[in-house]
Amino acid sequence: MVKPLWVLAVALAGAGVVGAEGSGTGRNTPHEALKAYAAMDYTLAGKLARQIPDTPEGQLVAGLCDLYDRSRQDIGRGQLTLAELFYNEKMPLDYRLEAGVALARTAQLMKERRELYGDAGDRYDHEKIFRKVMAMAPGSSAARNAFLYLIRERLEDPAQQEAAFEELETFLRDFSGDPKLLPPIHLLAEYEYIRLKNDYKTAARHLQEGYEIGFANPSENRSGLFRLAFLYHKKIGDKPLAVKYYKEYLERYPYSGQAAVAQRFLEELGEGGK
Amino acid sequence: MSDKNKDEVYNAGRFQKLGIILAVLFYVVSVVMVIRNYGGMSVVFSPDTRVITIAHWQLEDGFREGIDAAIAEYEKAKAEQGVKVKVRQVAIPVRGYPQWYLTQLIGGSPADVLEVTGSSDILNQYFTALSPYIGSPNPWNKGTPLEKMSWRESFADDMLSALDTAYSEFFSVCTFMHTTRLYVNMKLYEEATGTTELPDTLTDWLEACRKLKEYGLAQERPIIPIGVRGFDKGTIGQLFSTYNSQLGTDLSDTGSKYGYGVQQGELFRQINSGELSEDRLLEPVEVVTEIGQYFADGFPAIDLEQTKYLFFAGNVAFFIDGTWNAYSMINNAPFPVRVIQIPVLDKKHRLGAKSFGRITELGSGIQGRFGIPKKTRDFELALDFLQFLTSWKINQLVMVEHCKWMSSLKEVKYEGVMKDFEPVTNTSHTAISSPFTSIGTLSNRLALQRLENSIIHQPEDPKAFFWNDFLNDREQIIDEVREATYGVQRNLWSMDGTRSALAVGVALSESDSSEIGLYLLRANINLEGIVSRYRAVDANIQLMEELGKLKEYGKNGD
Amino acid sequence: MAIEVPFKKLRYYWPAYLLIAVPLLLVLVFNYHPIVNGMWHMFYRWDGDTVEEFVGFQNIVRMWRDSSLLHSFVVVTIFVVANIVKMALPIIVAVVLHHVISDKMGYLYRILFVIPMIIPGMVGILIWKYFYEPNSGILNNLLRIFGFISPTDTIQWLSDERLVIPSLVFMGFPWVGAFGVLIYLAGLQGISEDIYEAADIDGAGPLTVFFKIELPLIMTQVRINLILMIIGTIQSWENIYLFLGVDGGPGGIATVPGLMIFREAFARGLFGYGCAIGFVIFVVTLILTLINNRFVRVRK
Amino acid sequence: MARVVRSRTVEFFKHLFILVVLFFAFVPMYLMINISLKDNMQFSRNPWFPEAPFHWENYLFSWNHLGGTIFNTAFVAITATVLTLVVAIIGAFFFARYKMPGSKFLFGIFIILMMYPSVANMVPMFKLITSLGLYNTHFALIIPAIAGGQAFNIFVLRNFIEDIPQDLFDAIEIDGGNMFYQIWHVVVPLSMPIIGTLGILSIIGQWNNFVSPLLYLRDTNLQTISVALLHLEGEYTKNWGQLMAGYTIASIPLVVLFIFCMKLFIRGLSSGAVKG
Repeated sequence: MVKPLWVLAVALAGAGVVGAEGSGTGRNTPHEALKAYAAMDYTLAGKLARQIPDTPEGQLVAGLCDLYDRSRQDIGRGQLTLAELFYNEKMPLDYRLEAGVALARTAQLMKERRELYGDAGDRYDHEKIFRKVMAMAPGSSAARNAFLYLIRERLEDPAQQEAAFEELETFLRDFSGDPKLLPPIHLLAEYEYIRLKNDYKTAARHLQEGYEIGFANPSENRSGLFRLAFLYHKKIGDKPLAVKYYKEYLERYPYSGQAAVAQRFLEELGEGGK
Repeated sequence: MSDKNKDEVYNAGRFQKLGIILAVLFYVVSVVMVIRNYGGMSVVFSPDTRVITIAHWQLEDGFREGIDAAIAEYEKAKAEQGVKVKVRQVAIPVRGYPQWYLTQLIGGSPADVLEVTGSSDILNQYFTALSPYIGSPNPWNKGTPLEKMSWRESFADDMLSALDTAYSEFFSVCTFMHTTRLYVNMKLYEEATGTTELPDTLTDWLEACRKLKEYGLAQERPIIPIGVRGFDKGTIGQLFSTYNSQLGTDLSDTGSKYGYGVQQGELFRQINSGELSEDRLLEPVEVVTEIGQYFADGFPAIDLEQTKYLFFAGNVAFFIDGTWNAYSMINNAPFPVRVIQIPVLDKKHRLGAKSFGRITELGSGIQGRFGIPKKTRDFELALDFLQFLTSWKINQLVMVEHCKWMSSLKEVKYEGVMKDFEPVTNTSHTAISSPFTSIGTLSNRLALQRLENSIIHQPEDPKAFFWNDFLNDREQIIDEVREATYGVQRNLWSMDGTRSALAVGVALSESDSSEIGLYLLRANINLEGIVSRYRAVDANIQLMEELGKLKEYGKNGD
Repeated sequence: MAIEVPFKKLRYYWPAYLLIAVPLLLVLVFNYHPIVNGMWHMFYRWDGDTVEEFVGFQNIVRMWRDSSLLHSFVVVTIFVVANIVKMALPIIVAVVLHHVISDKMGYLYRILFVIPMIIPGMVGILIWKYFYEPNSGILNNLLRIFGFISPTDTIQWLSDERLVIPSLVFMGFPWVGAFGVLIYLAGLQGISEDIYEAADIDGAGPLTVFFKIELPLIMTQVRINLILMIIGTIQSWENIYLFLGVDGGPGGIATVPGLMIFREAFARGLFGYGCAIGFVIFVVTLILTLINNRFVRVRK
Repeated sequence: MARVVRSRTVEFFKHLFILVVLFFAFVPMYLMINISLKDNMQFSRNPWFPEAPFHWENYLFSWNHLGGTIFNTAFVAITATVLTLVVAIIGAFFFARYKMPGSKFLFGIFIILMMYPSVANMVPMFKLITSLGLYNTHFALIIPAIAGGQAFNIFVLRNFIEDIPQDLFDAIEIDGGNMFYQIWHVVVPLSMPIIGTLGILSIIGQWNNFVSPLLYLRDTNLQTISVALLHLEGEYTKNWGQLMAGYTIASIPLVVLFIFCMKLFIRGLSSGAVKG
């Protein structure tokens, strides 16, 4: 979706071309391109990537900039570059995984906004790509991301809901990678069990497992602990566990605003003294 | 041309020439001054000095001096740490702030510490998410009562007011607090009611107002029992949320499906299914309408200046306003003034049977939100200064000493007149948000307009009047929720961009270096954020569905 | 009249185009770049910066469904009609000023008319707020003194839906637009002496002089002022915003299109929708100006 | 001047009518000066009539606050006005004097500009100004003001130049005078009253304009007077005395400027018209 030419002509007529393209292809431009992209400096990353089009890094960064740099977005071209990279076995594994996840995720998001993207999203079968990524590197964070995006969509579809819940459990059980990657999946599981099945017991279990591994976001950790106690108290009715977690909450966050509420609930449960 | 005319043209000539010379002289002087000013601008700081800017719209007297004092302290403290720092303060008038703020964020290089305003989309797109930084204690709180608390817990409301509900993310921190109080004209109050004992419950307050009205008619004086600043509906909104929480704080248990905290869509679902009567949400409307009968006629068109004018003229008994200029109000009013809290909905009142009494004021009045734009060139210094500004000693220096406002932190003791402004904290009932006012800026504005109409027209059933009018506005409200949902979906796209940048960061750095740990941590935070976006999207979709199903007053749920 | 330059003569007259080159370039760069940007974004959900989602005619459909936009055009038409009526006063003042015999006083009056133009708008708004203030404002006090209303009674000029628009129309009534007076004066002074002497000989009374000679001859200036007034009134929203807040009075009754743009674009961040409303305002102004050009014929 | 002799009473009514209109015109000015001598308490009690203790310190405070900005504003306002009028006169002359192919279309371009509400131009314009490197300089105010003023000034000037009898131009052209010679010797003297009026309007516009200086000037020592005045307005507490004192100080230079220039424009006209 490039800006109509005559608008640019008018702007350039007045603006005057701002500084010629920076040149200089230093030895480690591929590394520079990746560093710029990691810092989300799309303009610099895009410029550097365009200088080294045939290297894997150049292809990856150019493709990703086309997708995510809103000021110069060209989704069609970006997905095409990433697809070539993904299906090319000779390319480094890390780059192929990232290209695959980005390609599949953007295709998935485009399918959800048909009124905006029409059927441009149907060009790639995102489920097949997600599955391929999970097969290529089972324990990696790319596989974990692919799985989360995939399972969320399958849970939304009533037909696949039951199967999706089973797949969710098996994935968590035999995940071969670093367990610290799993808390976000547990968080999703807790939410979906309540939303779709009102199954508070399983939801609490997932929240508990995620909490024990530890959520990365400190505020998620804190609200998660209070939620755990609240679910056991008001939704499941398991008094001892509710008391245990309310007390743990009061120990770890004595000064928090919700400490007073936890105290009130403890009194409700007949455990006034702390 | 007659002779008379000719010399007039001639001598006019000399007078004119003087005029032209004066104009040219004035122009030359101004050109010289301008060049000198340009010179002044180029006071370049030495290269190793790190420069950041703080910008806000608080032009009240005391605020700018307070910030200057804090800057001086900060520069001294950093110099001791061997870091040369310069902080510039930019104050923008409130009338021009929306345009200035948006243009700086979009087009230019915004200030490093900026007072935030505007929709959640703008906050999410242009401001750094602070949740990773609020878990650890504020380094500037060493040796103070807040030493052991995390930065988040050091705030009086646990940063609840700074939480952006649409993105469940913190984009700013609060720096000062106001509570809403009643300023009482003791001379008039005593004349009309014959006592100096001030009302603490709603029943007594309404009784006092009735007496004041009668006294006004008897004396043929335009007495206004309750003076409110109608112009920007702030005070009516404050009354509504106070009584909404006093009546509905228990809804946060029943109205929450996922965890402690009411969800708007869930409340409307319960109304549609009959589990909850819409009366529970509408009772505060009836309370505020009943209070509203004692407002001045035509109160919506009266702004703050005119309300104060009427108060000082001695015709207003209770003037409801925030505490931002309370200090000057009390000291130079021509009659004794006392300050009381908003009277509590008591059991004697017909709607008071189920009232939970006073609720904690911690959530409501905390404002002065400052955030750090993503485009800042020195995030580390900006964050450090923001923590300095919200540290126990410095925040009190700026707010309590200079502005006579309240600090947004915990463990702050107030004495003298300011004691009456202190928020209510000795209760475990937390404030909750009403679905009418907390869906978005548009629905809030429409709700307060409805409330105002209800006060003006005093319908015999305010609940039905408000609810049916709310149904007429439904289409606009659903439209606003849909726009917010598109915003969140757009956000999912850019969050995946963050995911990919972090993945490239991991691929880039050596396997066991410290960088990888940080990238994985941030990747997890991002993915946890994506899960909470799913919650926000589903909540919005449910809200739109349930809003669509609501029926006329009294016909829901059967 | 001006020199007709057909294509053949262009060889000789082409340097004339240089005259217009500078203003044209300035206008294209600094005015048309944003306007084109605005028109083009009419079809987008746009936040003023990078977020641009093509939504086609959604903004236009939303405008059609938005009853308050239609209402705001009705309100602004009332203001335009009221301003047309208010144009009479500056003309009368200019004519009277023109006929003041003593040159010295006439000249003094001209200066005195210019000076109030400098006072910032804020002061005027402050006055009118206190004029309409229900409890102790001037208007209600006058009505109380003359017994139209009882001492404790109040009329809410700015918060009663029925009274807001009439109050806004009446606002500024005694104030004469000094700019209008000066433009008409400049026009009147262009009438040469002998036309007046001829009228004197025919024994024409002051009214006939006015309607037969003066009014027709300053029609150019009247037409200019009419066009400027229409454009100004349709686009103005600052006074309503300062006077009644962003809601535009009780129930948004006095919302004018310009205020809606500010509300949608800056308060809610829907720039695309704001541009769509801006385009509709442009179309309405264009139509009114074309009508004005056809009906207010200038008989030379 | 029209020399229609009338009896004394009609003359009296004329003066009375003008004085009544002038009285209303001067109420805001009276109020401004009156409030500028009050503190907030006096203002709250009675804003209308002067009250005993006159607070001259308001002026001192406002002068310290606004002092330097007057010269910035004067520089911007006068430069912008002069350049706008020079460019506009040349442009209007083109439209009034020649009916070239495409004149109508070009004139349309300018007129349409006046009708288009400038909602969208704040952000794109900001980017344009920063990309041209004008940000935080006075030229960021002057150049857009020149461009912005063209449509209106050309529109008004064209009508006036069309009223000038053409033979004046033909006479000069025969003597070999080029276009600019014609403008300087015929258009400028004859349209002096309208040029004066447009000049006044343009200077007032720049003097009170607060949006573009607010957006484009970051350093306080470059700021113009309108933004400095805004700084006196707190959101909740306005010190009306200092604010009105600020307004009064801000309007003094304009009043002085007008007293002199006004005479210049009226005189310019009468000599020109009689000669014609």
